[in-house]
Amino acid sequence: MGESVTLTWTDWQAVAVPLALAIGAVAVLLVDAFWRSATAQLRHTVVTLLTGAVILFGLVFVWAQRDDFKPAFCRPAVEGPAECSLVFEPMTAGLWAVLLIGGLGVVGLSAYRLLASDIPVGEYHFLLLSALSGATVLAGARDLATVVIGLEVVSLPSFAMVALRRDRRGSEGALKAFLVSVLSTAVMLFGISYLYGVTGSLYLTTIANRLAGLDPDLERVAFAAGLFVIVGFAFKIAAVPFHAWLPDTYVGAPVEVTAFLAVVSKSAGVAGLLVLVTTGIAPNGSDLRTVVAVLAAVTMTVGNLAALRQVEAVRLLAWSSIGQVGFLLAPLAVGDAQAVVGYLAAYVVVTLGAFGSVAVVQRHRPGGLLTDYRGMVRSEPGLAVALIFFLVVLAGLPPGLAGLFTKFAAFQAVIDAHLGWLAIVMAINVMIGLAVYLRWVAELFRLPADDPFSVDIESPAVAMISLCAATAAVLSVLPSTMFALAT
Amino acid sequence: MIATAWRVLGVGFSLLVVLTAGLLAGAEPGRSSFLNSSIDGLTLGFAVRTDDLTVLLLAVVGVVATCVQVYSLGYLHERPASYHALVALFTAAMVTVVVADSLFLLLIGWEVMGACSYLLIGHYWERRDARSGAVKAFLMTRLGDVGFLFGIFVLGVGAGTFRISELDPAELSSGVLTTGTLLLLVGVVGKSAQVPLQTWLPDAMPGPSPVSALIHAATMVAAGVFLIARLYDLFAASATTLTVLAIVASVTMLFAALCAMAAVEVKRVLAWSTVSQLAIMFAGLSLGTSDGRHAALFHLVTHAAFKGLLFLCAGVLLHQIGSAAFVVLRRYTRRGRLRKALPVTFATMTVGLAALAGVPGFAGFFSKDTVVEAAWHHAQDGSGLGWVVLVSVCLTAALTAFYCLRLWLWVFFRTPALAGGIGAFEDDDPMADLDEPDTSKLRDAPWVMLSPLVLLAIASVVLGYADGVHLNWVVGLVTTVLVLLGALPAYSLWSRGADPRPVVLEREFGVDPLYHRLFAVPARWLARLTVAGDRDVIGAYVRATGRTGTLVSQGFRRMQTGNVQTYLTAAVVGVVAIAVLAGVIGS
Amino acid sequence: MPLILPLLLAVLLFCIGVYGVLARRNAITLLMSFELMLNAVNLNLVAFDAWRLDGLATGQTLAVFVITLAAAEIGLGLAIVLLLFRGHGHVDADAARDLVEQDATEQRKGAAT
Amino acid sequence: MNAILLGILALPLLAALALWALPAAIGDRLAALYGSVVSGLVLAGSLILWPWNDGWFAYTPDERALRAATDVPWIPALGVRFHVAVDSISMPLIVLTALLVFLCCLYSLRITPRIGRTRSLIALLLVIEAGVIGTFSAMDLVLFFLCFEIVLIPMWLVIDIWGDEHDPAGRKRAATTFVLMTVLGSALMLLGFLLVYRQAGTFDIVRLTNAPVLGGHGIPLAAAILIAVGLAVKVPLWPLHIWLPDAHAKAPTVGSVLLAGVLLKLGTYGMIRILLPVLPDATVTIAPYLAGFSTVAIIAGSLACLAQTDVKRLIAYSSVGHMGFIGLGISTLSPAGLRGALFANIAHGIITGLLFFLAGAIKDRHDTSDLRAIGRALYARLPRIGALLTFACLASLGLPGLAGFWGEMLVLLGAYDPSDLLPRTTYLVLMVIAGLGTVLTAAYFLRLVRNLCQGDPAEHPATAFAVDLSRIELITWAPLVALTVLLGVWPGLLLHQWGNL
Repeated sequence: MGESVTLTWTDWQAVAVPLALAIGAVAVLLVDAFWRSATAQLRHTVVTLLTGAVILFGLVFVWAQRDDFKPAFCRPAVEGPAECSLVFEPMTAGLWAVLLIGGLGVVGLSAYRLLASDIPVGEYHFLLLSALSGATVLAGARDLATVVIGLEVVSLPSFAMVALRRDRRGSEGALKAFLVSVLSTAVMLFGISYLYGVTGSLYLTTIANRLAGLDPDLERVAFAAGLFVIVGFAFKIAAVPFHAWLPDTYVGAPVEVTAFLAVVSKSAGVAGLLVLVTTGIAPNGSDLRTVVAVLAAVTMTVGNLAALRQVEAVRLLAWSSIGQVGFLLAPLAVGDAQAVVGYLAAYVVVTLGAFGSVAVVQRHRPGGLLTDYRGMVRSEPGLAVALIFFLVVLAGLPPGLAGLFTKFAAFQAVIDAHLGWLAIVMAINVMIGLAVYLRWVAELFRLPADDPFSVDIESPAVAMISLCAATAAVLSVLPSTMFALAT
Repeated sequence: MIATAWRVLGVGFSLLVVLTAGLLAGAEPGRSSFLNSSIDGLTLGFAVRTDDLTVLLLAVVGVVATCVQVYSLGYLHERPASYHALVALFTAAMVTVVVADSLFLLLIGWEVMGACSYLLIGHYWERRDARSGAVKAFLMTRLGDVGFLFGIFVLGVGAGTFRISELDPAELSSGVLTTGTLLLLVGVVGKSAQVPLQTWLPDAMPGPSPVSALIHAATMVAAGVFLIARLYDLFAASATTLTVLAIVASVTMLFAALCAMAAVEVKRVLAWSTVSQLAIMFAGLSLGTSDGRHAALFHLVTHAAFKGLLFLCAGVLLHQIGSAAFVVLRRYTRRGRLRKALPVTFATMTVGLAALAGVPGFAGFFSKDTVVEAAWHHAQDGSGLGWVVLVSVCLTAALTAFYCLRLWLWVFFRTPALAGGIGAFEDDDPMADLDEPDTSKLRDAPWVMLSPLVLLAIASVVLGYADGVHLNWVVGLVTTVLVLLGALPAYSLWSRGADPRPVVLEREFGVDPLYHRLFAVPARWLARLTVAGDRDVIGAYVRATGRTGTLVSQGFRRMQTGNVQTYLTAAVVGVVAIAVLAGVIGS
Repeated sequence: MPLILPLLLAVLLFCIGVYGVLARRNAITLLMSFELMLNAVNLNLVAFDAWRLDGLATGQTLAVFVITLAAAEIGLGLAIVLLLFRGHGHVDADAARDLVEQDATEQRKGAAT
Repeated sequence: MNAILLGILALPLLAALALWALPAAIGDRLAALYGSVVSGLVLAGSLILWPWNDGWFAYTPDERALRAATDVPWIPALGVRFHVAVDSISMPLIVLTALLVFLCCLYSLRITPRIGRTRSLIALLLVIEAGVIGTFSAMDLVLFFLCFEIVLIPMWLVIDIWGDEHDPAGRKRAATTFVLMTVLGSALMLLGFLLVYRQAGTFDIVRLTNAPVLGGHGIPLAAAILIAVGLAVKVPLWPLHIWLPDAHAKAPTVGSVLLAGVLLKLGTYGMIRILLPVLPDATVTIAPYLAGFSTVAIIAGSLACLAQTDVKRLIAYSSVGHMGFIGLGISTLSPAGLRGALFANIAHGIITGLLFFLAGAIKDRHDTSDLRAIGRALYARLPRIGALLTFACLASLGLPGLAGFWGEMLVLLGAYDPSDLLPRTTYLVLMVIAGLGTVLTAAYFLRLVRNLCQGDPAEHPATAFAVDLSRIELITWAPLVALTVLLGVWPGLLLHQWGNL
C-alpha cells in the first residue's frame, strides 16, 4: 500500500493552467447565462475578452514557467522514480503553448460578427475552454487514466461544438465524429485494460520500465494492447485508415468550429500520442514506432492524394490536414518531440490563418468552391497574399520558411532514426502536397476573373488573419522560436 | 553606304595581308604568346609565329584574297555588305591559321573558316542546292574537326604544351605521335575534302564563284596542306600516319580525277580537280622528305594561282551567261560566239587549264614535276610508298589532261562532227525547250573582274619559274608524254562529238547517296526515335504519374461515401490490417 | 476463478459490441453497442485488478472512471441523436449522407447557377 | 565587402516587396524602369564584389579565396547557420545572374508579354534573382537548399501566368511539371544533405570542404546519389529532363532566358560546390554513371533537336545537350573538365540567353513559335534578327573563337585526361561520343538556320508588322553578343578566375 498522495504547491502550479481554463469555462457560461440584459454585441465581446484573458493567462503562465520541471500528483513508486499523473516540463510547455495559441486563435475567429449568429455564444466559449482544458491535461498527462479523461474532455465538447448550430449538417457531422470517436475510445480503453493487465500499472514511466523486462509470452499481448491504444489516437488525429469521418465533419461544422477541430482538437491528439510514444508504451526501438511510421507514410500519402482533386476549399483543407498529420506522425514515430512541437506550432498558426481566410470568403460565398477565389490577388490583395502565404507554408516552400523548416526538422528526425524509406515517402509527399496547394494558389492568381471576390472584410477577421500572417512570417524568419518551444 | 564601307574594308584588308607578307619576307622568324592561362600545368592560350612558311602562305592568301575581293566588286550585287565582311573574315581566319603557333589559335582559325565557308556557300540562300551544300560543307568539316580536336588533345597532353614550336617529336612516345597525327589527319581530310570526306567540296559549288576561288585556292582546303607542312616534323616521325596519308592521297587523286572526267558543269569539274590536286600535294607530303614538303608547297602556290584563276573564269561565265553547265555553254559555243564574245576570259582560262593539265611551260607543269621527282627519288631510296605515290601521280597527270582538254574543247569550240548541235549533254538540258539564247548582248566582263584574271593568269605561268628552274628532263619528258596520252582521247572523243560518261563516274561512285543512307537517314530516324522516346516513354511515365495521382484522388473521393458505418467498417478493417502488419513486422 | 474466463467474456462482449456498431443502422442501437464495448473494458479492468491484487486498486478506479465516461458519452450521444432526429426525421446512422461530396459535375453546375 | 553581398541579396527581395506594395495601377513602363534600376544596382554591386584571381576556396589555403563572408547562427536547434560568402566559383555566376536579370528588366521596358501585369512579372524576376544569387553564395547546405527552393514558386508563376497565351492548359501543365519535378528533386537532395549532416555533424560547406565526408559506399554513397539526383533534375540530366522542353517552350521570353540562362546552372553549380568537395570518395564512385548519363544527354538532346518543329522547344532541347557537356565535365573530376564545366556554365548562360531572346522576338513577331507556321526566309524578312540568330547558333554549336567553344573543349579535354581515380577508357569512349555530339549539335543548329532563316522569300512573303531589330532589342542583346565574342577570344578572362583549381 503506497503512501497517500498529498497536494503540494508544485501540484497546484502544474495544474494551474487547466484549472484556470476550467474555471474560466464555467465563468463564461455563467456570464452568458445570467447577463441577459446586455446587447448581443456587448455580451459577445465580454465573453470573447474573458475567454481570451483566461487563455492569455495560461500562455503567460506557461511562458513564465517554461524551463521548470513540475511533477504533480506524484507518489513514490515501488521501483524506479516517483510515479506522477501530470508533469509540467519543457515539452509540456511547448505543447501547451501551441494548444493555447490555437485556442486563442479560434477565439479570435469567433469574435462578434464573425461567429455565425445562430450559435449560442456562451455555450460555444464554454465548450471551447473546456476542450482546451482537456487538451492541456492530455498534453501533460503521465498516466493512462489521465490520458483517457483528458482525451474525452477534449472530444466531447468538440462534438457538441460541431452540432451547436443544431442544423442538419451540424448534427450529421457531429454524429459521424462522435461515432468514430466513441469506437476509438472503446478500442483504446480495451487496449489500456490489457496494458494494465500485463504491467499492473497505469503510470507511463512504470509501464515503460515494466515493458522492458516483460515475460516474452506477455510481450505479444503488450504489443497488441499498445497497438490498440495507438489506434485509438489514430482515430482522434484522423490518421489513415481512421480518417474518413474528418472531411464530412469539417464540411458539416461551422468554419470556426472546423478551425477548432483542425487546430486544437488535432493538436491535442498529437500531443497525447507524443506523450504516449515518448514516455510510455513505445520506447525507442519498439515495433510500435514502426507501426506509427507506417501510419505516417500511409496517412500523408492518402491525405495528399485525396486532396489533389478537391474542388471545395474546406474539403481540400480537411484532406490536406490529414496529409499534414502524416508529416507530424513521421517525427513522432521516432520520438523527436522538438520536431513535432515545432511542426505543430507552424501548422497551428497557418491553419488558423487559412481557416480564417476561408471563413471570410465562405461567409459571403457559401458555396465554398476553389473557383470562388479566382482573381483574388487583384480584387482582395491583402487577403489573397495572406492566404497564399499560409498555403505556401503548408506546402513547405519559400517564402513559407516556417513550413519548410518544420518539414526539414521532420526529415532530419527521420533520417537520424535511419528510416530512409519513410524519408523517401515524405519527399514524394512534399511534391504531391505542393501540387495540392498550387492548384489553389493558381486560382488566386488567375486573371481576369468574371466575378472576383471583393468585400468589406470584418475588422476582427483582418486583425486575426494579419496576426496569423505576421506570426507565420516571424516564424519564417526566426524558425528557432518554433523549435525553442520544446527543448 | 555600309556596303561600300565593307567593300573598301575587304579589299583593304586583303591588301594589308599582302603588305604584311611583303614586310615579313626575309625578316627573322619570331614568336610571341599572349592571353595565356594555365590549367593543371598545361598552358592554354594564344601564340603566333612568323617564318618562311608563314610568309609564303600569307602572300598566297593575300594575293588570292585581293583578287577575289576586287573581282567581287564587279561580280556580286546581292547583299554585298555581309559578303565582303565574311570574305574578309574568311581571309582573317586563314591568316590566323597561318600565323598560329598555338594549336588552339590554329583551331579557332580552322573552324572559323568552316563557319565562313558555310555562310558564303549559303550566300544565295534562296537556292536549295546552296543551302544543302553549305550545311554539308560545315557538317563534314566539323566531323573532321572533332578528330582534329582530339588530335590536339593527344599531342598537347602528351607533350605538355599546345605550342606548335615546342612540339618535339623526339619527346613524344611513338604511340602518342601516331595517334595524335592520325587524328589531326582526320581534320585535314575533312578540311581538304579528301576521301572519305570528299563529297562536300563539289556540292559547295552553288556558292558565289569568287568564294569558290578563295576556298579552293588559298583558304580552307589549302589549310590542310599547310597544317601538315607546319607539323611536318611530327608527321614525318610517324611512318603509320605517312602511309595512311599516302594511301588517302593516292585514292583521292584518282577518284577525284575520275569524277572530274564525267562532270558536266565547269565548276564541278574544277572542284573535283581541286580535290585531285590537293591529293597530289598530300602525296608529296606523305613522302616524309623535305623534298616532298617543298614540292607540295610549290604545288600549293602554283595551284593557288591557276585554280583561283579558273574559278574566277568560271565566275565570269556564270556572271555573263548565268550558268556554267556544259549544256548551256554549248548553246553559245555552237554558234561560235562564246570564244569571241569573251576573249579575255577565254585566253586566261586557257592558261589556267594548261597550267592545271601540266602543259610544259606552265606553272602546274613544274610544280607537279617536282612532286613526281620527289616521289621518284624516294622510290629509288627503296620506299614502296614512293612507288605508290609516283604511279598514282603519273596516272592522275594523264587523267587531268583528259578532263582539262575535255572542258576546254567542249566549252569553247564548235564540234565539226556535230555541225552545231549541242552534243552529248542534251539529255540533261534544262533549257531544251527554250528558244535559242540571244547571243548578241554577250560580252566580256568588266575590267574590274578581268584584271584579277589577267594577274592570276600571269602568275600561273610565271610562278613555275619562281623557284628557279631545275627541271629533271626525264621526269619532264615522261609527264609530258602522259599529258599527251591523256589529251589524245579527249580530243578524239570531242572531234567525234561523243562524250561517254560511265554511270559509275557520273554518280561519283555513289558515295553521296551511300553516306546519305548511312548517316543522314539513321540520324533522322534516331531523332524521331528520341523524340518519340521522350514523349512516349519518359514523358509517359511523368504523365502516368500525374494521371495515377488524379485517378487515385478520384478513387479516394469515391470511397468517401458519406455512410458513417462504412467509415467504421474501414476503421475496424484498418485495425485488423495494422495488427496483421505489425505481426509481420514483429516476427 | 481463473483469469481466462472474465477475459473471454470481455472479448465476447467487445466483439458483440463491434458487430453491433458495424451491422446495426439505428443510432440508438449503436450507442448501446458502444456501452457493450465499454463494459467489456470494465470487466477486463476489474478482472486484472483482482488477478493482480493491486494494492492501489487501479483497475477498479479506472473502471469507475470508464463508467462515468460512458455515461457522459451516452448523454452527448443521445443529444446528437435527438438533433439528428429533429433534422432528418429518423435515426438511421447510415442514412445521414448530406455531407458527402457532390459529384464534380453537379458542383460545377451549382457554381454556374 | 560582406555588406555588398548582403545588399545584393536583400535589395531585390525588398525591392520586389516594395513593388508589390505599390498600387497595381502604376504603368508597365515604370515598373520595368524600377526593375531595371534595382537590377542595375545589383549588377553594379556584383561587379564590385568580383574577386580577382583568388580561386576556389577548396583549393586555396586558409580560405583566402572566401570573400564577403557573413556567418551567423540561424536555427541552432537544427544546426543551421546563415553563412554566405563568395569565391571565384560563384562570382561569375552571380554576375551572370545579375546581368541577365538586368537585361530582362531592360527588355521589359518595351517588350512585355501580352498578358500584361508587368509589375508582378518584374517583382517575380527580382525574387528569382535574389534566390539565385543566394544559392550561388550560400555556404550552408540548408541555406543552399532554401535558396534553391525560393526560385520555384516565382518561376512557376512566371510560366503559369505569362506563358504561351495560346495554350493555357499546356503552360499550366508545363509549369506544374517543372515545379513538381524540381521539388521532388530538391527534397531528395535535402535527404542527402541530412545524411551528410548525420555523418559530419555540420551543414557548413566550408567546414565540410575542409573535412569532407570520406568513404565511397554506404551512407556517403547514398548521400551522394540523393544529392546528385536532386541536382540532376535541375541540370537537367537525361532522363530527368522531361520538364525542360515544355517549361522553356511555354515560358515567356524573359522566363525562358532566366530559366535557361540561370536556373539550370543551379544544378551544375551545386554539383561543383557540394558534391565534389564534400563527398569526394562517393563522387568518384558515381562519377562514371554521371558521365554516362551526361553523354546520353548530349546525344539524346541533340537528336531530339533534329526532330523539333518549334523554335523554342528546339533551343530548350539544345540546353539538354549543352548541360550534358557540363555534367560530363564535372564528372571527369579533372581540373580541365571542371573549368570547362564552369566556363560552359557561363557561356551557355550568355548564348542560350541570347537564343531565347531571339526566339522570343521571332515568336512575338509571328505570334507562334512553330517553324512551319513561321515559314522560312527570315533573312529576307528580318535580316538583322536572322543574322543574329545565325550568330547565336554558331556560338551555341561551339564554334572556336566564340564563348561556346572553350567550355566544351575543356570538357572534352577533361574527359581525355580524367582524374586518376576514374576509369580512363570509359571516359575516352564518352569523349568520342560527346565529340560526335558536337557534330549533331552543329547539324540541328544548321537545320534550324536552314529551315528558318534561309529559303525562297517568294514563298514566304513578309508579314505586315514584321519590324526588324528594334532599339531596345539591340540594347539588351548587344552585351550578350559582345560577351560571347569577348569570352571566345579571351577565355583567360574567366579561366584566370579559377587559378588554383
